Amino acid sequence: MIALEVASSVLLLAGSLFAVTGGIGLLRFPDFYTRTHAAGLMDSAGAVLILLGLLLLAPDLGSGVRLLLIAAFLLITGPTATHALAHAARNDGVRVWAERVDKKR
Amino acid sequence: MTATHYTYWIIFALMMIGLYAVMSHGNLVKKLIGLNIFQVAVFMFFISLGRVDGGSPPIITEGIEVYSHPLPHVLILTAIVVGVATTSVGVAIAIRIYEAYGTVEEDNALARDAAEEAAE
Amino acid sequence: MSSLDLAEAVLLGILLVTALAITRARSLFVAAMLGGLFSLVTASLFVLLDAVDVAFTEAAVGAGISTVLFITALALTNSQEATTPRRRVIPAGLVAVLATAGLIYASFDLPGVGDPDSPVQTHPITDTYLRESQQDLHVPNTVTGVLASYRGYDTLGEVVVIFTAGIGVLLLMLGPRRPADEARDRAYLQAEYRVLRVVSKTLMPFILLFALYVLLHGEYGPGGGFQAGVIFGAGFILYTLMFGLAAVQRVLPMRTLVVLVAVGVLIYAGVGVATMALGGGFLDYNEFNPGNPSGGQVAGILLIEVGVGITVAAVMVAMFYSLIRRGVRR
Amino acid sequence: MLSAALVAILVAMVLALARAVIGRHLYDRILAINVFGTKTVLFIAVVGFLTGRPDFLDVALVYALINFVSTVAVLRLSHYREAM
Repeated sequence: MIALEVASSVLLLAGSLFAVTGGIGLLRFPDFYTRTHAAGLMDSAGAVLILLGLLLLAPDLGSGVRLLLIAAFLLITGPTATHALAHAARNDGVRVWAERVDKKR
Repeated sequence: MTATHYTYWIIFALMMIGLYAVMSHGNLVKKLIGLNIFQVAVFMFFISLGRVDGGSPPIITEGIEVYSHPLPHVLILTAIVVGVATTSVGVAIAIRIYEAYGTVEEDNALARDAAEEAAE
Repeated sequence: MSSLDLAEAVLLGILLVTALAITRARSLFVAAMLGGLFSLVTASLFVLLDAVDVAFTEAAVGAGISTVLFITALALTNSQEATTPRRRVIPAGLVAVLATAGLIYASFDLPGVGDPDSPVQTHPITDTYLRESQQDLHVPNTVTGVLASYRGYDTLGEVVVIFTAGIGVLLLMLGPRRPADEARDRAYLQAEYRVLRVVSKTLMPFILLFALYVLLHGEYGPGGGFQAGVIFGAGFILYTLMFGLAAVQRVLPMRTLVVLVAVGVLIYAGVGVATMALGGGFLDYNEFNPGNPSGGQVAGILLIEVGVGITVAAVMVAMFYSLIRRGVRR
Repeated sequence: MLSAALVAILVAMVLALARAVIGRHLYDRILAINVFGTKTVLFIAVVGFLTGRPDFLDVALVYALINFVSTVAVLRLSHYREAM
């Protein structure tokens, strides 16, 4: 039992770390595409680690299955949404940070 | 007990921010968005009235004795869906106004009405 | 201060910031999107306030359907707001500040949030809904029990309001339509949204399955007809966005939707008439199974929830269709 | 440990909100709101465990679903004029 709790704590902490660093990245990164990277990390890695941490604490089958469903759903939709956003932004002419730097020179 | 009142205060502030948006903005869609904020704040006020310390969601389970009051939940649950239905009527009217006047700004539409009346 | 109290304070702070940002945003597109965020936060607050059913509905309606409605409206009108003249800002701001002060002053007469001795908690009806309902109805989710049985008349009224609003939107949006060019639309969508299309198509059956689960599970957990209807609607909205109006109309044409809008209300009212025909009062579900009243109650609640779900889903999808196919006439 | 995760999620929410309000570009805002939605999903799940009633994970599932639908809708409808 204690082993389970320790494992879940480790997963939760790792997920929390991803969530916070991803948040900082989302705020501080210089352009849209790098921010997608931060957002993608916290959406998939952060979320799934926290959900797995919760899974180890799940008291019954029902909540375990639901947690797995949520994780699967997030794993499918998160990257899809990020991809679609980046694709649309590129088509719309949102420039990459490096390109802007080049222009200035 | 005053420590618990701050929830109400923030809810009231939210209501009034919504009201401010309705009163000060001339754009009809913005007014609808403001009305939505007002409406959601009222919902929160109702729900916070039904809450009880140490309570649990009102889904009866063995081993839990204290539940929050289900009646506000029922009223607000239906009100949310009714709210979106009425909002969409507002949205539809705003679209018709745009088609008729070429603008959703209240001032411009009224000015056009006045100009047409003067021309008659 | 427990972490849950902290969470409540932080969420309320986020709400204030978001609301202010919404009023300040000049781009209505941004305002509508922040409105969606506002709804997500309120829905989280509802969970903290022990109102899971309400949170369920607010998330589906506020963050989903309303945002979609506003953004569609902006696509059909203007997405930039004119600057607000000073003569409107000052009086409105003054009224808002004074009214907030007045309300805060009045709030000292209210019982504190969560006070177990407040009139709401000590009123005898609380006990009726929470304890006696378990003998009368055998429905663990008291919200569903009160919604569909104790306050069945009220809910019928609400469904009729939704029905009326749906019809109103359909009538307002009669008229010019966008010229349909299915082949061009399909080519555009295939080129632009290939990944999203595949994912949406894969998710679609699960969304509809989940909506059914929410509908049928409403007596035991958070859920019910209103929530299920909105999730159905959201599924079809997703499909319309990714595959075009022509494709989705082959599965669910507008004509069928208009019929379904009425069918839901008729099922609800029909249950009431049926109980009267069986010798009871309007919506007195005990008559369905006189030997076992709580069995009758469960059957009655399920039937009217199905009616509610059909009307809500049909109204949501019909409203979306009629907005999205609207021709722009200038 | 659940409390720590909750606090981390709240911090991430505040950071995402800041990005959504600052924006700069429309896509930044959509991205931030999408991230915010994912965080609310986690928030609900963690709160369920903290209050000892994890049987309400259905709510978190709805959030995940609606978050996706509204992100797609905003993305799609910002290009409404091109096709429908």
